[in-house]
Amino acid sequence: MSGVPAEMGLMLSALLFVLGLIGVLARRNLIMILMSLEVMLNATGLAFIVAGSKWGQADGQVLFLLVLTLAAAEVGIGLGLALQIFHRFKTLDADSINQMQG
Amino acid sequence: MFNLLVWVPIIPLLGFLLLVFYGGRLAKGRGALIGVGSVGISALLVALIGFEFLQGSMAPYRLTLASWIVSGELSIPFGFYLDALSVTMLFVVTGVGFLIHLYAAEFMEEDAGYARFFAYMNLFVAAMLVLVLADNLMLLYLGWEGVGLGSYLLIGFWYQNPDNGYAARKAFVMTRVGDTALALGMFLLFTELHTLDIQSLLGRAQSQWSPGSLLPIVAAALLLGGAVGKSAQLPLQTWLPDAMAGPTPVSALIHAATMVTAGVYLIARTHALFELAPPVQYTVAGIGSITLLMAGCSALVQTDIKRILAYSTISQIGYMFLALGVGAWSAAIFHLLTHAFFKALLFLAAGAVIFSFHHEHDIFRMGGLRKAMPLAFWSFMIGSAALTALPFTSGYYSKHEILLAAYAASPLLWVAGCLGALITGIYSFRLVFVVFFGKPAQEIDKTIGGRMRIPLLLLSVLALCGGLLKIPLESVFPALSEQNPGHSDALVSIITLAAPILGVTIAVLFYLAGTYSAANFVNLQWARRINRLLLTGWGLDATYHFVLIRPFKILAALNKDDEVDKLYLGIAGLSLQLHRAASATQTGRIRWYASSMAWGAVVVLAIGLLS
Amino acid sequence: MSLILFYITSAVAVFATVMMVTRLNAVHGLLYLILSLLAVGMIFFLLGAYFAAVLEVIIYAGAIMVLFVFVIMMLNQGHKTLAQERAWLKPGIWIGPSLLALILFAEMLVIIAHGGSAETGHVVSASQVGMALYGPYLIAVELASILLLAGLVGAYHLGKPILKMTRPGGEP
Amino acid sequence: MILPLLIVVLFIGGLAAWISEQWGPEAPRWTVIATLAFETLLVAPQLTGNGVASIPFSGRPAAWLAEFDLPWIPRFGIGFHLAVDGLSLLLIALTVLLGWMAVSCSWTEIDKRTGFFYFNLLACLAGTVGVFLAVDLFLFFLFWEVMIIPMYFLISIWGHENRTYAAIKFVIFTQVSSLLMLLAIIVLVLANYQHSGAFTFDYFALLNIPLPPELADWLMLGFLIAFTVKLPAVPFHTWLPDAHTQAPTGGSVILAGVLLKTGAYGLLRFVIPLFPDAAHRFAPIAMALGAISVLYAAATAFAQSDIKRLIAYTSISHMGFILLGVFSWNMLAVQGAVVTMIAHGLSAGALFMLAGFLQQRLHTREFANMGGLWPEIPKLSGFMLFFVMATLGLPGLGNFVGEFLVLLGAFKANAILTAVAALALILAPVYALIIVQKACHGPWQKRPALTDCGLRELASLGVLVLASVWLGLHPQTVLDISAPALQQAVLNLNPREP
Repeated sequence: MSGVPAEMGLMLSALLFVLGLIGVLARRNLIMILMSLEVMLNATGLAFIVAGSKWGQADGQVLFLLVLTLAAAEVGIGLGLALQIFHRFKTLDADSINQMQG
Repeated sequence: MFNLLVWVPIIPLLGFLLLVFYGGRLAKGRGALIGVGSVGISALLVALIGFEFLQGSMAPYRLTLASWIVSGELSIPFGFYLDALSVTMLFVVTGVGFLIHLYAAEFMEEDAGYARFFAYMNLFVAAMLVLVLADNLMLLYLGWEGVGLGSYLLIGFWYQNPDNGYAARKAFVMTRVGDTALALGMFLLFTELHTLDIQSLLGRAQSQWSPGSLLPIVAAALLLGGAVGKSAQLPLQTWLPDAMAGPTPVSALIHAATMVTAGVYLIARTHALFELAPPVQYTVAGIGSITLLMAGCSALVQTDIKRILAYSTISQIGYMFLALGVGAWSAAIFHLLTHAFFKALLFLAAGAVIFSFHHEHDIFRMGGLRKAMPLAFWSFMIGSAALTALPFTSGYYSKHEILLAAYAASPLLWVAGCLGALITGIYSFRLVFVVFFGKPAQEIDKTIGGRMRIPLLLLSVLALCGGLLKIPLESVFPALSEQNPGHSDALVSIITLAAPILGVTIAVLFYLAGTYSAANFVNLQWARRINRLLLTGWGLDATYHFVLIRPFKILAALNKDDEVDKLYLGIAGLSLQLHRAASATQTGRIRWYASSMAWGAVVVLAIGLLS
Repeated sequence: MSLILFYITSAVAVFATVMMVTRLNAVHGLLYLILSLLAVGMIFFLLGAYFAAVLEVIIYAGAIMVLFVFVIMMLNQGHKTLAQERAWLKPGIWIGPSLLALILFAEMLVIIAHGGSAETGHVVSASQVGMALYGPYLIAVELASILLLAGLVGAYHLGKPILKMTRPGGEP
Repeated sequence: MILPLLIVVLFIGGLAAWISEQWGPEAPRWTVIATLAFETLLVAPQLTGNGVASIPFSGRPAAWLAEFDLPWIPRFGIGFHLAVDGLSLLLIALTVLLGWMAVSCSWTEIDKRTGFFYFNLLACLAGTVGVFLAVDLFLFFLFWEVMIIPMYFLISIWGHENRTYAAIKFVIFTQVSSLLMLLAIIVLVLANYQHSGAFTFDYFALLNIPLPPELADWLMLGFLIAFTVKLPAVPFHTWLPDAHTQAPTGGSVILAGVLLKTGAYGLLRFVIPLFPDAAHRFAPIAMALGAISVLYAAATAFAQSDIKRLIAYTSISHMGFILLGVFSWNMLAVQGAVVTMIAHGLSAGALFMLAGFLQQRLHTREFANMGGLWPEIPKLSGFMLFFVMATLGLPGLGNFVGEFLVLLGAFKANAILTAVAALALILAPVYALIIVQKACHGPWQKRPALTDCGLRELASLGVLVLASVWLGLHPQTVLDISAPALQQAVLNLNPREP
């Protein structure tokens, strides 16, 4: 059926991943970092789907499901931490939370 | 009878041990009894053995007590070797040693360390006897170092004063320089000849080495190094004047009569080796003549009574070296013998003066003692006459023999010797005239007792008549070959005889009659400079200090904290820096970690792509 | 036809993501994120992964994003933070990471381009996925459930003290 | 059976001392006395030459007196294999003697945690005895480590003001070097495996295996560095002054007297027999290192102002003689090295004891605060004088015989280097007499009254004096006992002249 070239899908996945990475690295707001992280995870999921679609196998989607699970758990914990941090430090600046420096 | 030889060194050693372990608890008299008595018994034994030996065939006698070290081809016994040479030395060491011990029993009576003093003295005598009797170089070295130890302990006997300690260490270290050369000589001899037994060593050297070849020259030069150190000859003589920091009996025993002549004994003992090395033998003569002149000149200007005698000792040993160098072996030993008598006498007489003056050493603060201390005066007169070699004193016979032998070898050496004799005359009678004539400077409130008088009297007799003693050294040494002193020029003989008398005359003119005065020179710039130079022993001390001691001290002080450790501290510092750098990457910031991960990914992918 | 759709959807996804990353207001960013997720869901559909597309829409764009909304509301990210965000988004701050990301992207492109061309679009039905999930991937499913349980416990634990703290008159 | 007992007795005695601490501070001391007495009873008969252990056994050269072999990890060919020859017997005797000395000088000095102190002391001794006995390379390495760790505790718990630094430095130096040795051991075993197809760590099996010269050089260096760090030789010596200065007196005695000897023992037992060709190629460099150590340490010692530091540098200087002797490749020098090992154990041990006694009385190690001690404590000062004389190599005492034989032998091998090393004979009085001058002589200083040495101190120093004189006047005892062992270790294996 549709003839999307696999490399185009992978390139899109890479582009999204990199955009998410820029978000993680450049933003200082913890919420934005978490959101960018979602983008990155999503991009990974996309790569799995592309691969699964290429081979016509279910494994790609299975792995996407696992990524999804991971994302859900991560968001749950991450947002919980963000709330805690905000209450403790009264800020969401990721750089100001550096008490674990060596 | 000869078996008793064992006890000769052991009895003083026992005395030493007794005094060390019980000295603190003994009454003073008992301590002195042990100290003097042990040497006395030794002297008696030596007398018995010596007379038996001299009346016998005078064949060398060997006594092996036990083995010391046996390993492979090295085999060192505790073995004694008795021949005419060692008998002569035994007489000197125990005889003169006993008299000095007796003298010291009174001289040191007020000192707190009475027992300690005699312990050290006995140790010294024991070591000296081992040195003299040893039949192998290693045992000789044991005695050699042992006398060094005794000398160190006794120079620094009054340890409260750090200067004495310095003088003691200087003596030990400077003689150790020579000892190291001696040790290297032993190593060389053993490596080449595979034995350290003196007699077989000399035998093998004569059979295996040709005269003038390199090995005997090196070996003899190294032995000479040892002798030069112990006998305070150029260039290692500077410790002896400082060694006068010890009590006067010590100076008499160690630094005049016995230890300092050990170098002469060593060369005489190994004369066969030196005969194989003519250049070294010339060097011996050269060193002797230069030293005798240098030390004589220094003695001219000293003001410390003991330092004058010390320089005079150096100068007289220079004569012995001169004799050794020209092959007049028995003359050297003869002079050693007579020198032991008259120099011990001079020191003891000087000790009596010092004793009465409560440890005053400056001769210009004395004067006019002729009446107050007649015994000391006559002892000094006799001693100085013998030292100057005025006719018919003991020193005359020995020194005359040396000078004639020197003339036969080289007129230049003879000139140096005669000049030395002239200087000797000047400085010895300068000392006599300044101390004993003139106006009395101080009242004497302390007189010497019997234990000091007897040695003075006996030594005076020996110094006067010792020249008549005939020591049968022909059995040990080869006769002087082409040089027969009997046939030398009459003119030479007369000049040799006249030189000391001229010296005495000069001393009379300057210091007794007052015709001339040394004070005239005081204002002259050049005279003051020369005076300074001579006073400091030709500036050798300053040179050594500048060239060796100071650089060593500075280098050692620079390296006190051990520069090598800096290397390891550097490694430690570097790892600490690396640790800091690594720990600085631990910023605690999430974004930093994330970007590090990204960098990691970039690098890993790049490696994957590029490979 | 589907190729054109793919490009359009891709463009939407990229555009939405860029907008999301650059938004100052978290709520705006969130809306763009939802858009991005929906676009990716569309791509899943195009690739024949219908089940995944549905899940993407329901779970990602639905459930997870709702969580974000709640949290943002709770944290009350108001106008005050806007100025702060603007200050934080100076070029000096984002140029470095962007360059780094670009390098990474370039590397990935090179790798992908080396992979060779292949068509996609094989339809994988939900039943196939289910068979795989409860067949060979059973343990992975169990692990995922444990992960979710852990996430649940963790979120609960992390949320608890806040409730305590926010209780009126309660001990901090 | 007596061989493992030698180690086990010490170790169990140490444990007993530790446990007995709960019955009061005196209990550990008496436990240690009992242990050492038992150990002495075990060792003393061996020295007479017809002891119970001299059971001849087949398959080994005659130099070996007794052997004990028990499989341990057979899969890798590791056995609990002990054997004793003259050399190790002498060193074990020295270890026991200095063990007594260490206990004696710790008697009043150590008053906190005595049980643990004596446990560490005895554990260290047990490790040392193990090192001297082990003829399995794995076992040897094990004991090598066992020896180090208790010493670390001795320094770091009961040491002086800067103890942590010194203890860590000690451990790092010894551990890094023993890591090199471990690597060398493993590679050697693997090389043997490739060659013979069997894993074995056994010393006798590893002797005489053919090694490529390149490999042999590297393995030899691995062992050599481990042993020269322990010895120590310049430039690996800098841990020693710190460790000695900071260690408690008992620790210093053991460190100087025994631990340093393990380095020398290792050179004689392993480096030369295992890698004769490589060691022979390396001999000139090793001799040069020895000569440099002798002079460098002598010059550095002279500048020290801390009495224990000065003595530590004199130790390095003496150890240089051992290095020189071992690599001179002839019997005289090697025998001299062995005599030096024992003589230095006695003299340096005694000097450290004296420094400890002075520190107990004066609470200082600085020369600046000493001086004029002779009238106050004549006996201690006399002992000081005696051992200083022993240190500077006075003939008639042990050190002289050792140094003299070393130099005599080394002269054959390399006359120039020997002449250079002989300069230390001049430097020795320079640094040694400073001790007497600055501590005992000089003007009297105002200070609280001091007590001269008591019976315990007198007895222990007296024993060392006697031993030192015996060694100086009758070194034949030592020479005879060690000769067969050295003959086989050095000469029969390598009948080559340099």
